[in-house]
Amino acid sequence: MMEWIKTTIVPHFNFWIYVVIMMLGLWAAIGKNNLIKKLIGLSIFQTAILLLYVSMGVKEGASIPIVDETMGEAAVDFMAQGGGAAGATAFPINPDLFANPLPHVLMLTAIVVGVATLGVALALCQVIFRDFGTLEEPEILNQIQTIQDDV
Amino acid sequence: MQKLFATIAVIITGAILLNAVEDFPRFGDPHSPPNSGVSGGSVSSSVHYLQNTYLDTRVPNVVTAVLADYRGYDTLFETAVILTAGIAVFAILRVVRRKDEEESTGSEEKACSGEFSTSDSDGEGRHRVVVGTACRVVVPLAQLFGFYIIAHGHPSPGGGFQGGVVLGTSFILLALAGGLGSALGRLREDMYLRLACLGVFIYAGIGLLSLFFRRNFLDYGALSGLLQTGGEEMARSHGIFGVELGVAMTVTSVMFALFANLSTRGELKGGL
Amino acid sequence: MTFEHFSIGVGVALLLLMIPAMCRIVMGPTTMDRIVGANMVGTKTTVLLVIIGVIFGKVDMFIDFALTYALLNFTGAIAAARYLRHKGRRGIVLASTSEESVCERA
Amino acid sequence: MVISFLSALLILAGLVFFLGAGVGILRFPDFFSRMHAAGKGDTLSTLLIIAGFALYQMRDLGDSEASVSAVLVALKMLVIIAFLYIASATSTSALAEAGWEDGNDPVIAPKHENRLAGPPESRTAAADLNRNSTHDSQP
Repeated sequence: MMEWIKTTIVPHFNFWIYVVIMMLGLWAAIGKNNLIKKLIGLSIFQTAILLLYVSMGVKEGASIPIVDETMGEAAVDFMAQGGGAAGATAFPINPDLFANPLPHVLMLTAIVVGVATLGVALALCQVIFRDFGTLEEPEILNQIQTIQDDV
Repeated sequence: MQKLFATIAVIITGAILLNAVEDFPRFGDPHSPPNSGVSGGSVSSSVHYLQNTYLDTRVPNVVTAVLADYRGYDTLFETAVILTAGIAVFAILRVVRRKDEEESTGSEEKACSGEFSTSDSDGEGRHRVVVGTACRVVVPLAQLFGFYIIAHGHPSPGGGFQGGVVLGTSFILLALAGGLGSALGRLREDMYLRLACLGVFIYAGIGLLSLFFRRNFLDYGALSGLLQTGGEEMARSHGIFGVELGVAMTVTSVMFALFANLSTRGELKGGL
Repeated sequence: MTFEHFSIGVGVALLLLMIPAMCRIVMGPTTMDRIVGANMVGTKTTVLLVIIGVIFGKVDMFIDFALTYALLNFTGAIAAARYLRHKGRRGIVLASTSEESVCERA
Repeated sequence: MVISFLSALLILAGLVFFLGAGVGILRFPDFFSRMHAAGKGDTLSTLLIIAGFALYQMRDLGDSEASVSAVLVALKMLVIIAFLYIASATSTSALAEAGWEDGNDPVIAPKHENRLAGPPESRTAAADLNRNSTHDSQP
């Protein structure tokens, strides 16, 4: 058992945590009746995905992906002296010192877009509450059924 | 019944996901495929970004450069999505009254306008004194800080999205402190709708400008002749800054629009 | 012992000391108790961001995160307070609810 | 060296105050006293810890190379301190007000019962809520 934990969970502990968080969100999105609680579940799900992406870009011993000015100037000098012909792999900036910037970029936009879409969802919930007087899904379905029966 | 179904679905999905976890790279592995590319294949694009960003754009912050230059299309349409969300909330929630209805209740409206000072008589002003006084100090500092974040997207973590959120938060704080009317007095509704559209317009306009110089859409290097920068790298740097300004405008106004519409059910009166 | 090790120790101590606030969030009898606990955790996160900056050796950049986080935390606390004030049950609130009804009629 | 020691002392003092706030938020009987512990202890400990780190940034002020950026970083930390000094107190005030209007009642022990161990049957419902703290305060 301990061996299994050591070989299976410990190297991938972050993914285990994200799967647990993601499933919590999924459970809330399926199992709850209140629309706002469903939205909270979707938000938790989204947060798990953001964490998953960002953790993919983590490198041991690396810092935030901002190239120091001095290092950048050295790179420019290097390229000016004909280093560029050797190709990008001969470049003096060591990529192991900086975290992977790509997941940061993707998640930066995803967070803001997530907030905007959450705002739209909340607006829809407010309109539903104004029209039906409730946010519980079965009651809304009941009311819709009654209206349809009347027609 | 529903909860049972949810539990079964969650357990099955979780088991499938956990089964796949073993194939993922170790946490913090510097040579995992997303970080350095597959072995034997081409080098990962992130390594390319890290090594070439300063040469191409003279921007030390790789995230800003990738966001606004290498992946400029992506960010342009993300900004468009945010604008669309703002318009959608406006279309869903906003209640527009006719003018004669407004006039018939014009006398009562004054009580709801919520000026910064203690104008209303029913104890509401007394409640806002502490928060209002503190926010009178905090809000200008927050706005200054928001502009700082936008302007310092190049050498430090920051940029349009983050600065826009901080600026939008400052307007939300104004609305919380002195009533929504106080914030709407500073940033009127027609103004923030225009500002949101202007942000996307600036972004797409900078892209179109480079089309006029017979280059690709959003290729800011084409602007070097126009900006007199004496090199395409600095032109890209300035182009990134202009784009960030557009993003910040859109994000600021959409954040405030979301708060104003959601907190008042589209009435834009009263509220929190 | 260098100052970096000391900073890591302080960060771990802060994380451990956040547990009482987390307990208050979980078991707080009223909503306001939970919000107070969340506010406390948020304030400590500001400090934790500064500590992470010291550990990474890039304090000048992490300070911006810390300040932004403090601002958002403050706004969240004020928004929660103002939102729950309207759901209140005390007499003072009657004035503001009457004002709300005036606004709804308007 | 002295400055490092001083900043470590400030940080440890902040941790002690934060421990007090944590104990307070767990153990106090009603919302307002918990608010009191959270508001005061939290603010002071945050200020002390950040002041300690700001002091640590100034440790090699003599070097002309590093001093400008170090002073700038320390000034930024002072900005955080000033902001938290205003914001924490304000949010505490707003939350306490909202808690009062939300219907939280302060737990008030009846007269002569606070320190003196009165007969248990004379306790009111308010004192029963106070059970956690009364057994602390009894001599």
